[in-house]
Amino acid sequence: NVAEKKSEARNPTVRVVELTDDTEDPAVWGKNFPAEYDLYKRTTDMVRTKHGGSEAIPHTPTAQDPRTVTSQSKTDADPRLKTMWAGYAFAADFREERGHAYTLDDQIFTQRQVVAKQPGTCGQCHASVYVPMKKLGNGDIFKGFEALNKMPYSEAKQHFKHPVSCIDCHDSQTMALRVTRPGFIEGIRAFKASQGVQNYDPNTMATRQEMRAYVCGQCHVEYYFKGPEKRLTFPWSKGMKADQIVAYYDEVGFRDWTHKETGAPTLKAQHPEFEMWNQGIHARSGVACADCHMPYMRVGGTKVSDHWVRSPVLNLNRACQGCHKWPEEELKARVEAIQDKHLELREQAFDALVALIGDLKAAKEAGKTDAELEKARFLQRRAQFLFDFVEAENSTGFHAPQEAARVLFESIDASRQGQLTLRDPSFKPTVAVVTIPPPPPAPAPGIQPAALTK
Amino acid sequence: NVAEKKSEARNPTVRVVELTDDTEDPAVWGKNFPAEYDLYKRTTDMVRTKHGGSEAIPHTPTAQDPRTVTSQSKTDADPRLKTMWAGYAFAADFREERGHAYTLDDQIFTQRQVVAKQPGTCGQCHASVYVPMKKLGNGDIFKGFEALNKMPYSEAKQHFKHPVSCIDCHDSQTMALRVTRPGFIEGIRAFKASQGVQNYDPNTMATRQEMRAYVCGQCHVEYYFKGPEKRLTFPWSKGMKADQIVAYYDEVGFRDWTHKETGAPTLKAQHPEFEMWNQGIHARSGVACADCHMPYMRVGGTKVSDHWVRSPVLNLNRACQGCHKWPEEELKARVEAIQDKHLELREQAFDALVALIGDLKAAKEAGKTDAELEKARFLQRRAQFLFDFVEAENSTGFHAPQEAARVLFESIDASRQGQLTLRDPSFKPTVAVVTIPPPPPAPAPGIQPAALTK
Amino acid sequence: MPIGSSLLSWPLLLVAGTLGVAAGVGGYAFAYAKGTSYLGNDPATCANCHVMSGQYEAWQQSSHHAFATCNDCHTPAAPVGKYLTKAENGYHHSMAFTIGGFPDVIRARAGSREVVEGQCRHCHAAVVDAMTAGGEVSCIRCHASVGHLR
Ligand code: HEC
Ligand code: HEC
Ligand code: HEC
Ligand code: HEC
Ligand code: HEC
Ligand code: HEC
Ligand code: HEC
Ligand code: HEC
Ligand code: HEC
Ligand code: HEC
Ligand code: HEC
Ligand code: HEC
Ligand code: HEC
Ligand code: HEC
Ligand SMILES: [Ca+2]
Ligand SMILES: [Ca+2]
Repeated sequence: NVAEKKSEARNPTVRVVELTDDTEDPAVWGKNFPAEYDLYKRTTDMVRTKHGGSEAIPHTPTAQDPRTVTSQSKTDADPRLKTMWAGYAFAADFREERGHAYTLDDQIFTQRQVVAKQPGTCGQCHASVYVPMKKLGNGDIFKGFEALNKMPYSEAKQHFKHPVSCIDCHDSQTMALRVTRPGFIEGIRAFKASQGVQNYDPNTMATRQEMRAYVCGQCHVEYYFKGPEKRLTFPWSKGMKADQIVAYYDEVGFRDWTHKETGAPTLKAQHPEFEMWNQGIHARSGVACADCHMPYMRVGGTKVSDHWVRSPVLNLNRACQGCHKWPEEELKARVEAIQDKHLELREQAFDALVALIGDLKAAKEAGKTDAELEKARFLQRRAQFLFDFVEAENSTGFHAPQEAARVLFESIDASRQGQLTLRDPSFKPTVAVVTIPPPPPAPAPGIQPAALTK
Repeated sequence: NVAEKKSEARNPTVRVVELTDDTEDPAVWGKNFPAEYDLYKRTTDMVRTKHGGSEAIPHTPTAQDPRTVTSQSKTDADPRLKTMWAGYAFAADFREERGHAYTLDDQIFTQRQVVAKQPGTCGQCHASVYVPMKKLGNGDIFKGFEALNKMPYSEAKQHFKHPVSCIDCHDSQTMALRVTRPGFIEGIRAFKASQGVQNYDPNTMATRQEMRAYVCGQCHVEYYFKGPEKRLTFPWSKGMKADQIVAYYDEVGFRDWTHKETGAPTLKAQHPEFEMWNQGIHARSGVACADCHMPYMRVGGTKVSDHWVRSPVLNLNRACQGCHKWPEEELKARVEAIQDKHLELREQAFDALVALIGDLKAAKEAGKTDAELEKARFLQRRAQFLFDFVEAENSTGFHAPQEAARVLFESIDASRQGQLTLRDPSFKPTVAVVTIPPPPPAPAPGIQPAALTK
Repeated sequence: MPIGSSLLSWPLLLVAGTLGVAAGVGGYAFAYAKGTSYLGNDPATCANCHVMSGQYEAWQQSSHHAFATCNDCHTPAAPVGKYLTKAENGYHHSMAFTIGGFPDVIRARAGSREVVEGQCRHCHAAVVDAMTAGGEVSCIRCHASVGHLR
């Protein structure tokens, strides 16, 4: 009805409730913004694309895990993942990620919580923590952040009421985008400093367009827990490229765990969508996450951002066609052409990594000394981190095709050189081998060694 | 002057001379099309870009080589090239390519003509051969093609009067684009057949936009000389990707030469711009060579294609801004960002290949048998062809960044596996090792063995 | 108010406008190339300059062919601003066309881009109310093809 649409259009935001900086419940926000809220709730839907989206797998509820539906298990689908992560919680359970509605449940009920005691820091990216942080810090989110980080997950959990929610991205008064995560604020400050920009503050210095990616960069990033206080840290002070990040870890001598089969000081990479996107032509062209994953759509007489955050392949018309006049079928084919090519390299780099792990294991079992194995172990660490960086990145190469291929190239070269050092002790690797110190002996109270967290 | 421009616009082509299918001299065509001719003559200009264009190097004329200016020597700039091509004419002289005006001179005076006897086939891509072929074949260009192929270069040369010229790309009556090279006609027919399209004929079945790439694909392609009759052949019957081409060569058991230091049955790749472009997003989007290398420009009041064929980086406004509204500086930075990333991989893949050659040479000198060396030699062949494919492609990765990175990935994997087989005879390469037959013993009369041509 | 008009400086424009109509070369081009077309709204008159014909064709193929003519997008809606922008464009284009020195692939100046952006908001105010609440956002970043199919 035209008259109705026109009135909606003139009055797009009827404020029926008063929102404050303490309003946590998205349903309350939804009273003022029903269109966004209805879409937000649809993130429960599970639809598969060729290489993304997610698939609903029925699950028989148990006491430990009451979920009736989960997403597909990646470790079951590709057992090489278990070899790569041997001795680490990820080997126990790693699944395809799904919509924002599940962020909290999937974290609480993952088997990784069973095989290892996880820290409260985890909540930063899976729960609505803005209000809890404020409360715990008496108004200072950094203080609250520190308090949450240090708790065991089981305790921190008591403070979590919602999955990622409106207040995590928006200012309640202006609805402007806002970065609420200390981890991102510190990470981007370190990154900008590496580029010569001092004291960067995204909330006052970023453009609106940048904020349309920064709010996502609060979570869709590589991270680690620094020191015994488990401070959530984004390792960007040398830059955001995979090799710059691994160089950072080498410098600080960090390991996530010690590989069970080989004894290598290994690193796990997680969902570096923000970092990869940053290397691609879309970022360079000013195209932000929200442009593709939350494109505008018309609801009644106005345009709203599609808060059903999901694979753009399920939404090609709005996500791509504004900028690319190709038919939907062609756009889909372009995404898949990039992804298929990417997966070819992924397969091969993965096989090489697993071959190195096998060779190392055999060498260790054959009685080679730590000194004899050091080079190969370091190369395993590097090959795996680089491989995992690309593997954990969820766009299957799309966000930055040339860069993803470059990282896989570096990974396979490291794997093959690792195999060479085992067969020929005189072989000189092309990267300098760094000695990684042993993990700290005393775990923080209530939390397992770093070796088992994440 | 506005009045003049209006009249030019109305009357773009005043035919002052009659052109026929036998008019070879571009100066005669230039009487009818002075704008195109003037631009065509500018292909003598040499301007450098960061990774392309060309640079004028003064040359002291000698009897054998009377040129006063050449382009920079690549084999001098990067001696690894000599290692890679040891025993092949390319090791003696390989230079940066330059404008079309030089096609004939640079072929005649290259040192490759001195160290090896080249066949007449060479002329196909460096001289205006349409009229000579017609004459030699009594009107049948395929017959003329066969006649020219079989001659020694010194004899064929007598038939060459001009570098690539108007009649090689244009029909003299309609000025429509036309493919004149039997090599391309046969090659594209085999390629289309591999895609399920039978009896393809570019001159009757291609769209105008396709022709804007096909005329270039007559020369900017990988090729070899088939059999003793030295038929110029484009190896596309399995597809145009680097691995499909090397699979073709494996199947027919072809080698360009035997590597002097290692005894490997090696292949040389040449300028596969057409094949690489074909894998990139621009080809997929219907953007042809001429769109970037011969963009439209205004001359007086008319639009002409810029026949000063050159690096688009020297011509960004016309070459790119019609489609990309970014400032010129930004476009240049984008090209260079792709190229710089590409060169990083190229460096590393090249070092790995040279390391394999070094290892093989040492193993051979240490007395390893042919049987013991076979796997490593085959892996050298493969690593080198893939590397050379990307190296010989003149866009430094730009025409298809992800594909170029993929090919380098395959190359470094093959090099490293070659090194592994030398250290560990039980190592099983991931590609099947194919036995390449020895080169044919008896060279065609007047022509050196295949081992020394190209 | 459309953003574009606020950026143009009055005195400069008046001078430019006067020059555009009166000055020797510019004046000749203006008259000969049917420069008076600047005063009307018929898109065909923009295409009197053959250098505009590409944009004209692309406009004919665009979604806005039925809704908006050149001036709807390239001149601000406010009446004074409209003629000032036309005068400025007229001057600029006549000079450029006569003297040459403009690139073969024409690109919008920052000022004209802002005019266009303002015009989008002018017609689509209702639809984009919610999204523009936060401030700066470029329409043609996503809708580059509405005026000219690209
Ligand atoms: C130019 C469009 C575009 C931009 C910009 C973009 N993405 Fe994506 N993203 C995609 C496409 C296409 C896929 C692949 C989806 C598929 O395979 O179904 C994808 C996949 C993903 C996935 C996995 C989704 C799934 O269905 O499993 C995540 C998570 C993601 N992107 C997050 C981000 C983040 C965070 C940013 C910004 C830092 C970003 N993306 C920027 C287009 C984009
Ligand atoms: C507070 C943390 C957080 C923020 C902020 C966040 N995400 Fe997510 N996102 C997640 C988590 C956690 C998951 C995985 C949920 C699961 O699998 O249970 C996820 C999943 C996704 C998926 C996968 C959906 C699927 O079907 O596979 C996409 C796409 C995505 N996010 C994009 C974005 C974009 C775009 C933004 C910013 C506009 C964003 N996210 C902001 C934490 C966050
Ligand atoms: C980030 C990309 C983006 C930006 C910026 C953007 N739009 Fe849109 N716009 C879209 C998409 C996507 C749609 C299609 C929505 C749909 O199909 O439901 C759209 C739809 C529209 C529509 C049609 C609505 C309808 O269906 O009737 C109008 C009008 C519009 N936009 C105007 C504007 C204006 C004016 C601006 C600048 C203030 C703007 N847009 C900025 C992406 C964008
Ligand atoms: C993961 C981050 C994220 C979450 C969570 C989120 N939003 Fe948004 N929201 C965005 C982004 C990005 C935009 C686009 C803002 C811009 O362009 O300035 C946006 C825009 C909006 C707007 C402006 C109008 C529009 O649709 O563009 C409203 C209103 C809004 N969101 C309401 C909500 C409500 C209500 C919730 C909770 C139900 C919510 N948002 C949750 C990221 C988020
Ligand atoms: C807001 C604009 C915008 C949106 C939305 C957008 N793109 Fe792009 N895309 C660009 C720009 C800009 C480029 C770089 C080339 C250029 O300048 O035109 C590009 C380049 C590409 C390329 C070539 C680069 C490569 O990596 O091979 C592909 C493929 C592509 N986009 C697909 C998509 C798909 C699929 C979507 C939707 C999921 C999408 N784009 C959404 C603007 C956009
Ligand atoms: C810096 C942000 C961040 C932190 C911290 C974080 N996650 Fe996540 N998590 C994400 C994002 C983003 C996704 C979705 C992308 C993906 O799965 O790769 C995700 C996905 C998941 C999933 C679903 C997919 C899977 O891996 O099976 C689980 C379970 C999970 N996280 C558990 C945890 C646990 C346990 C911790 C703490 C040890 C944790 N997360 C810490 C951001 C984070
Ligand atoms: C989208 C634009 C584009 C298309 C289409 C394109 N090229 Fe290129 N080409 C480039 C760029 C950019 C370079 C890099 C130039 C440089 O480094 O200075 C290049 C480099 C080259 C070079 C080396 C030039 C030099 O300066 O040394 C050759 C030869 C070449 N291209 C031939 C072709 C052929 C043949 C085709 C079609 C089969 C083609 N190109 C298609 C943009 C293009
Ligand atoms: C008959 C063969 C032939 C045809 C047809 C041909 N080229 Fe070439 N082209 C060459 C040769 C040979 C060279 C190298 C000349 C030299 O270095 O002496 C060359 C050089 C070039 C260069 C390098 C210029 C530089 O400055 O480095 C470019 C770019 C180029 N060609 C593009 C094209 C394009 C685009 C087409 C089609 C419109 C085309 N060529 C058609 C044979 C050909
Ligand atoms: C390497 C191939 C090549 C050579 C050699 C060549 N042309 Fe062209 N020419 C083209 C291409 C490609 C076009 C664009 C045709 C189209 O778009 O259909 C063209 C177009 C033309 C046109 C049409 C008007 C225009 O400029 O677009 C004329 C006239 C022309 N060429 C004349 C000449 C003359 C005279 C010569 C010799 C001095 C010559 N050409 C040499 C490839 C070539
Ligand atoms: C006739 C149109 C056209 C011309 C001319 C053109 N491009 Fe493109 N370009 C495209 C299209 C189409 C895409 C794919 C993305 C899309 O659909 O917008 C693209 C993609 C790109 C990309 C992203 C893909 C990648 O490989 O990373 C870059 C960079 C690019 N172009 C640069 C250039 C440069 C530099 C030139 C000039 C030398 C140029 N283009 C000339 C149409 C063109
Ligand atoms: C299928 C087409 C084709 C054939 C056949 C061909 N060339 Fe070329 N040639 C080219 C192209 C295209 C270039 C420019 C691109 C490059 O240099 O990579 C070139 C460049 C050259 C150059 C200048 C750059 C350099 O390599 O130093 C020389 C010299 C040359 N060719 C000699 C020969 C000789 C000798 C033969 C015969 C054995 C031959 N060509 C056969 C197409 C061909
Ligand atoms: C619906 C809006 C709209 C209409 C109607 C429109 N244009 Fe445009 N015009 C644009 C936009 C948007 C741009 C792009 C500005 C940019 O890229 O910065 C543009 C750019 C241009 C340019 C700069 C060169 C270019 O191609 O980017 C010219 C010239 C131009 N228009 C002329 C015309 C003419 C002549 C007409 C009428 C035949 C016309 N426009 C109709 C919106 C429009
Ligand atoms: C006298 C010939 C002529 C006429 C008539 C003409 N133009 Fe232009 N126009 C030009 C020239 C020449 C340029 C290139 C100027 C430059 O790039 O410096 C141009 C550039 C433009 C631009 C892009 C540069 C800028 O100013 O931002 C726009 C937009 C434009 N014209 C719109 C129009 C519109 C709208 C009309 C009709 C009302 C029109 N033109 C009529 C000759 C003309
Ligand atoms: C003279 C008024 C006018 C101007 C100026 C104008 N539009 Fe429109 N536009 C319309 C009308 C009328 C429609 C069709 C009815 C509707 O959907 O509201 C429309 C439809 C649209 C649509 C939906 C159809 C489509 O093409 O996808 C979009 C998007 C849009 N306009 C964007 C823009 C943008 C961006 C600009 C500025 C570059 C602009 N408009 C300038 C009047 C205008
Ligand atoms: Ca998913
Ligand atoms: Ca060159």
